[in-house]
Amino acid sequence: MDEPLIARGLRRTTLPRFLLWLAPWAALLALGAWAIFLCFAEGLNQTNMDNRFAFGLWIYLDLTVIALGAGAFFTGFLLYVLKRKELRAVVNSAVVLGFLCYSGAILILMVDVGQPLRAWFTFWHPNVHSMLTEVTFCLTCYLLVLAIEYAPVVLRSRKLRDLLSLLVLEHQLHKVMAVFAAVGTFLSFFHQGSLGGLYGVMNGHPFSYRASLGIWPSTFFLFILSAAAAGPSFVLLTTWVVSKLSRKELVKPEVLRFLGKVSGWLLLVYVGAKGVDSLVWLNATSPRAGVSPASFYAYPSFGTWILFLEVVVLGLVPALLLVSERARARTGLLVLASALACCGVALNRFVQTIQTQALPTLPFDAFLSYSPSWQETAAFLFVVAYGVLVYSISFRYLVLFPEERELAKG
Amino acid sequence: MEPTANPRERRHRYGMVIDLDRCTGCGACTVACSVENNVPPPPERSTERTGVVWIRVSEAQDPRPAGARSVFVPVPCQQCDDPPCEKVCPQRAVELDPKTGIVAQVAVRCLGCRYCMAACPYHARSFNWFRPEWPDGTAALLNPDVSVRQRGTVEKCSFCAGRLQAAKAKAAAAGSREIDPADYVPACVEACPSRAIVFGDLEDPSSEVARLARESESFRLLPALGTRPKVLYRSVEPWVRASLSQPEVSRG
Amino acid sequence: MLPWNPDFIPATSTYLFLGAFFAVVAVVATTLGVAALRAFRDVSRGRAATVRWLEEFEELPEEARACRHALTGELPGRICPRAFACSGCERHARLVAERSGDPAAAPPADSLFGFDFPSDRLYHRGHAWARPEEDGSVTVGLDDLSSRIVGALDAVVLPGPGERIAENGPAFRLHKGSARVRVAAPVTGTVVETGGPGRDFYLRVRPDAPFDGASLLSGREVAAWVLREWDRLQVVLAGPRAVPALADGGVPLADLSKTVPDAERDRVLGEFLLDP
Amino acid sequence: MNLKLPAPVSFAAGLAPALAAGWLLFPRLLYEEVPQPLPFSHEAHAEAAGTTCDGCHALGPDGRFAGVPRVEACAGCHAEKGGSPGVDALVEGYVTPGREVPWLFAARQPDNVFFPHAPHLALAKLECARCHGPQGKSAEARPFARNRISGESRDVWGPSIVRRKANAWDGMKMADCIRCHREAGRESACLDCHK
Amino acid sequence: MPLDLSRRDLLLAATGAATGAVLSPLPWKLVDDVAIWTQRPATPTPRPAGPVALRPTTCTLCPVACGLRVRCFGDVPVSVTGAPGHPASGGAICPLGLTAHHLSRHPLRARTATLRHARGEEPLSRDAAVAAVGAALARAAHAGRPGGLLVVDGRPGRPLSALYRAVAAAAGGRYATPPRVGPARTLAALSRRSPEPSLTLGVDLAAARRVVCFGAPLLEGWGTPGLLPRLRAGSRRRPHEERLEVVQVEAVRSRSAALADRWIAPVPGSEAALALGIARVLLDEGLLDCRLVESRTEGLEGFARAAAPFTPGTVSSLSGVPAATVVALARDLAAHRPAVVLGGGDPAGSPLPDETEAALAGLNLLLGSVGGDGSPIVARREGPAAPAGAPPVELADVPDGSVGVLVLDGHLSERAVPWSRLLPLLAPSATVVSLSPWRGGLADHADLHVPGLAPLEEAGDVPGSPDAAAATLSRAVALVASPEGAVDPAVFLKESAARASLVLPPLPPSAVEGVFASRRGRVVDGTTGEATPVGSLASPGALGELLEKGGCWVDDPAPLPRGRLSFLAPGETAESLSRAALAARPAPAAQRAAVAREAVAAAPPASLLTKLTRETALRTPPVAVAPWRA
Repeated sequence: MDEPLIARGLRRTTLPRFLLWLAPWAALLALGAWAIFLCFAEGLNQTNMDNRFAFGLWIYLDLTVIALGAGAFFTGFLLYVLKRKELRAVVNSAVVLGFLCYSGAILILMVDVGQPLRAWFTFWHPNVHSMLTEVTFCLTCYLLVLAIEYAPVVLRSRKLRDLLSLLVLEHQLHKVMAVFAAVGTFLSFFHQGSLGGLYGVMNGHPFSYRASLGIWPSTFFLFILSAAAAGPSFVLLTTWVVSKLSRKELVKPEVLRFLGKVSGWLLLVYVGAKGVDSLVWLNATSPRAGVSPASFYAYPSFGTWILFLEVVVLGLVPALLLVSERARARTGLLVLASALACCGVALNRFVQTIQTQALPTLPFDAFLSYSPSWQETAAFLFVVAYGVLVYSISFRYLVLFPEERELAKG
Repeated sequence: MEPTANPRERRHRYGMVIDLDRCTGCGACTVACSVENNVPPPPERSTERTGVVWIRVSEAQDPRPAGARSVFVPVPCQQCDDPPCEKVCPQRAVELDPKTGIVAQVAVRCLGCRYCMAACPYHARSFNWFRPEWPDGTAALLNPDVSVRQRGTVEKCSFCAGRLQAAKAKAAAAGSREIDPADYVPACVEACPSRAIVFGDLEDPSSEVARLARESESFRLLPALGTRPKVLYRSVEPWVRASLSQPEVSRG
Repeated sequence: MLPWNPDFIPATSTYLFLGAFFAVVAVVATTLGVAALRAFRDVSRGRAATVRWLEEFEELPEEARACRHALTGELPGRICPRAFACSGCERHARLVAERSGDPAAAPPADSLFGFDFPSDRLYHRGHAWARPEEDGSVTVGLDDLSSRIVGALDAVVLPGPGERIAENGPAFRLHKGSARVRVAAPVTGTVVETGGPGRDFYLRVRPDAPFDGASLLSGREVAAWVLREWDRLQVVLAGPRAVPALADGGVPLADLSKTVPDAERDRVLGEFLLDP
Repeated sequence: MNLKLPAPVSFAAGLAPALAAGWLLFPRLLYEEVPQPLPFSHEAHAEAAGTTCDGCHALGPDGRFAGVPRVEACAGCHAEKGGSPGVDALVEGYVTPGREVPWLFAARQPDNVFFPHAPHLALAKLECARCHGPQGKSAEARPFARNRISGESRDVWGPSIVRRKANAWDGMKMADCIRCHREAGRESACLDCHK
Repeated sequence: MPLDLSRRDLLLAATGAATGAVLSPLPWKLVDDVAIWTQRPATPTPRPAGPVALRPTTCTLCPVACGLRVRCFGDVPVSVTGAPGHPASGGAICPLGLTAHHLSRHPLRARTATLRHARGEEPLSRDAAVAAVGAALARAAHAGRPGGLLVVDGRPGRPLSALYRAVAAAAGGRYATPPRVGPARTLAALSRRSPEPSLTLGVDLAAARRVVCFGAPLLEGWGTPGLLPRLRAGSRRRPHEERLEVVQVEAVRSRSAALADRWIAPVPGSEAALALGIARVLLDEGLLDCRLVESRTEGLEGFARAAAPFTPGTVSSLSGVPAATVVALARDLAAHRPAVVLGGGDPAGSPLPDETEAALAGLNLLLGSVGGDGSPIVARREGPAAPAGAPPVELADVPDGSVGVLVLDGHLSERAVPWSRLLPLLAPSATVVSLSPWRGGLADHADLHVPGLAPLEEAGDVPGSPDAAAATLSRAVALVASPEGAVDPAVFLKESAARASLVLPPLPPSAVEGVFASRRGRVVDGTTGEATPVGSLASPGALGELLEKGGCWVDDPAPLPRGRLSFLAPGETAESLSRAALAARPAPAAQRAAVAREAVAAAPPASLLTKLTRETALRTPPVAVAPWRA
């Protein structure tokens, strides 16, 4: 009964089945909302974070979500700036994903911060040397740009198309979209880097401290590379998942392969850079800070296997798979490789956040562990549910995959 | 706040030398500091890791196999000369005051993002995880010279800045801009039963703390990290100096 | 943040950082401003309808966007880049000049494959026709092929006299079952009189500019166009759930859309009448 | 034929009330006027306690400012009722039970601000009117208006909603302190004024 | 003409309103005010209630009686510090003292007198309480010895103790003091061995070069806070031979064990064997000048006979301490005299058995740490207040079921005298009166609970620690108003005795008059530390004046004990001593893990003090390490 809302030529399930699909996520949303209310009303003692683990699950998943949301800026960059027309098929979905990842990350940051009502202090009294200031500025600007990129997709929907003045605005916006893509790339370059810089500048923790190239630590560039690599993989992964769930052909296979190729080469460059950086870090930077590299991995929960897992198993293997023509040809391998790439980036963010704070710094420190409380997990699932809900609604009522119409004709 | 160009006031670099041979880990410094600086008493569910403690005393055991001895190490904020917390705070709630060398933690501008806590290698910063409450009317006994911090903000040792402000006001009333050092003694220095903590201006070569700081038995925690802390420790025991000035002992 | 804030640090790093930030904000603001300004200008100049047509034209499938000269074989396989605005197209002007060289081809037969396409009117690619009347007004109606396909309509929404329609913009809407389809207008002007499916025209319009119908089909293009539309119908009907289609020969049904299941009717009519 | 509103008119229909609310209504609603517990006239007391401020508001030897005199100082002259109703209220409400008069301090800075009078009076030698205005000659205590949201006195932000300062004492926020310190060429750091 | 409002108009109006709002100060001022609202602390700091003053007083939380300087704004106490020049505490105070000003507001502070009976509790007014206690005293006086009065004094030597003894004497009852704990037991054991029964001994750690603690937490600040750590760190400047070293003999790795220069972990109960083993090594290897020892003591050969069976081998099998360690310790003590050996308690905190105290006393005599000039254990006078009224008896000597009325002093802590020791003494229908300022502990068992004064509420003379090297006296000044339900125990007892029509014997002169009359000692100013001899004072009032301003009277050193101390106390024989030491059995409580050893103070911890137990790792109880023998 909501056919007039669905774009002509697209086939969607019936409304009751769609609502049935939304129901669990809505329940998750409600549970998450209750956890967030508790964190605001009772305070952050609801979480298992403490004075040693100032950053917990939320900051870790913020970083991961923003890294995976980088598909928006990179796809936009390839399409509008490098004029790779085939990406037109997934750019709308990438923009929606990017918007959801960034808005979700900012939402969870508002819960994570002790005094959210003072968030504007970072703008009014900025400390230009702090990486977090740069992240805050760029995150908010880029969310604005993403909203501007998301607006045309919404305005072209069947119902809103009748508002002629808005449609004309959308048409004009579409013409200047390249500018927004360029601005988005500029902003993403800085805040993905600054998220990496967050840990790289910490000379208090030899485990995360990195020597700097120019004014930024090397993790600045590693985070950009890994985000740019993980972005397209995540877009590829989500497109494949959506097509499996909706049992529809959404994009031509060569679009996914192109995304895989781009992600593969970038991942290869990232793995190379990560390797070099790790060698410099283990053999030069840490010893100079008076710490033996072996001590980083001397504790049972984080052995050297975690470095091997992150760089080789979840870094080199997917990179080689995605780079080789034959592997990309088989969709199963393509999807597996991109999933591994995404997990590699997620593991890197985990190591930077949790292991940095777990390792002792003072001689009489102990290795401490941390596990999130239910409120923390529920609050994060709130963001995941929010993402899935808005994406599902967008997929149903907006045209996220223009090629779906032709593909539907067979 | 960047000082504008004008006749610069005399520079002080207040610092401490803590004698680890004297400290018995009795915690008088922690309690005195909490009374002086209105640090909230422990709420119901606070633990060793979520409590607000401005000077935390930890036990460091002799790492040598036969060693059964321990020393107790009081760790206040080290008031670093190159503070890792100041350069990471996104809204400049942390500021190394060039005139006194004290690293100010301005709770009213603090967002509670806790990045400074992650950056500090000395774990000298505590977060108000709980709402500060004073039971049974002890709120009337709070120190009027120190403002209470709010839930959701970070706080740390300020070298009893309230007492420095009172000393400067007293000196000003007598018409001078320089304080009498005897008027500015932090609460932990005053309360330590073994008189293990010596406090003073490291910039003044004649001060006791500067003399002790120059001695070979004095060392800093985590010297190689480049934070240049102004709190030094000393001990006649070689094993103490060896094990504590080393950044990290890897215990498998 | 602002230079006159009390705790503003006048250092190069501050200027660099805030400079970059304000630059980004300025770029975003000006781009938005430019887009908004252009949109405002378009709306005030009434180009909203054409803009809508431009948007819709992009979403049409390829076979619906063939150039009129590709129909007649002069430029085989060319896709119209200008959303059927032939008046401004120099390729069209050159071909028309050549075409005027050779004598007017034989006037099209009035009935093509059993459909009535009178030659006194010009045909819009969206299956509306426009016939200039003596009194200077232009009558607009639905061509025979589409009326056969559309068949008996539940309702027709016609603009009242005094309302304006713009070329390629919506002229009138057809309702049949769950299908809601708009028919594109072949001419820009103000509606004088409304006809209806029963009468021989739907609208009588007084055109703004003297009607020349440059972008409309006439002459021998019509036949080629109807033949191409016939093939496109097969493709449209062939959609994911194949519909029993006319293989070859046989008399065209009077009301084809009746045979199309209701769920599919909206898509079929929409694609056929170029309403994405 | 219905009257169709032209675009600018409906836009203005939204703009005007918003501007009026923001500029006129909001400043009035934001502050609540709280009457002082007792009427007090500096003028009337000027002859008794001497015309200089530090007769009653003295600076202690340890640099702590005595602020408003305690009820014992009032009891000195006002031991019994008589004179004005204000004095009766003072004696009955505060002098006999020995309770402090809960004066509302218009110039009270927020809780986290440390304002030492000592350097301003003894070193900078500023006179009181520079920050407190001509209260010395006022006939009744300075009216106290509390900001309903932040709970602070209006004198911190100042009478004008956009902080247009007619004279030096119209508003004492951080910006005012810093401007004065910069003019005086003093270095200022957070811990100088925050506690 | 109807107005045709389309959606477009509403949209335009909304944008107009938004633009208007942004162009007005409303949103910006709102955002700023909300931020300022978040900056207001939930608990605003109080305005100063008056000028700042450092008020001198004395801490009454534990017998050491440290000099305090309480920083008050007007009359509101804000923080507490030690008096820099105070002779008793040397300017130090312990964490409990730092929160003394919070104690009067503690939730466990009893605020009204209560009468407990079968049906529950009922609050009593002051005169109702006086009447009730008066009746009880009258009943006790009438009943005579069986069913009579027993007053248990938590801290003997105070002016209040004199009143307790007077009331006990008047009512024909008994006046008991709790058993001495820690180093005081060793001093008591030594004084039992001297010919002069009333010899009181004190310990002056400054004179010692080796301190051996058998379980006493001296390095944890027990006794005078920070004294031993200060002395040891001060001695680190001197050449290696001259340095003060501390040896901790304890079954668990307590904080003192961790801080000590050497830690020896014997099996609990085998302390006596270890002490005798050391004595045997001292004697066998001729490390001592036996002639000097015999000149000052008697019964050396008896002690030698008792120590004979304890060869280093036997000692190591009994206590698990390697033989070499025993020999090395003995040689080290001999080489670095004067050394002092002090008993403390077993891991469970209960006092050491008598045979161990005897062995330690013998060891002290061997090492010459008693009575000589410059020796750590010195003779001292009893205390300023002259003894009068009922003589103090030990709780052990009170026959069971003989007590009709039991009066418990406010400073009696349940750790010193558990209720299980008092219950058997009570007659069937006995009445228990508690003067404790706190609910809980012994007060819960009291039929009649009349709350006394908490620290900083008490005023009056406070004698120093009975184990100190010299008697001291300082004055407590009331800085905090006590709740109206609380009473001053001295005044209350006098009124109750009058109500019971008891004729009190003449009270001894006040401590100040006693000191002035003795013309002994000097008054040291608590802040500057300069002394004025009592002889030079004009009147007791002048002395009181000096004490009121934070001064502390210190007695002159007592003359050396005339008689020779004997190794074996009357009733002890060499065989009984060695037999007891051989049958080393740990006290049952010692088997369980050791308890965290807080300073023996009756007051419950203030909320800020619980910071140490809940938010730091300082107070985690030590873990038993030594091998236990079943």
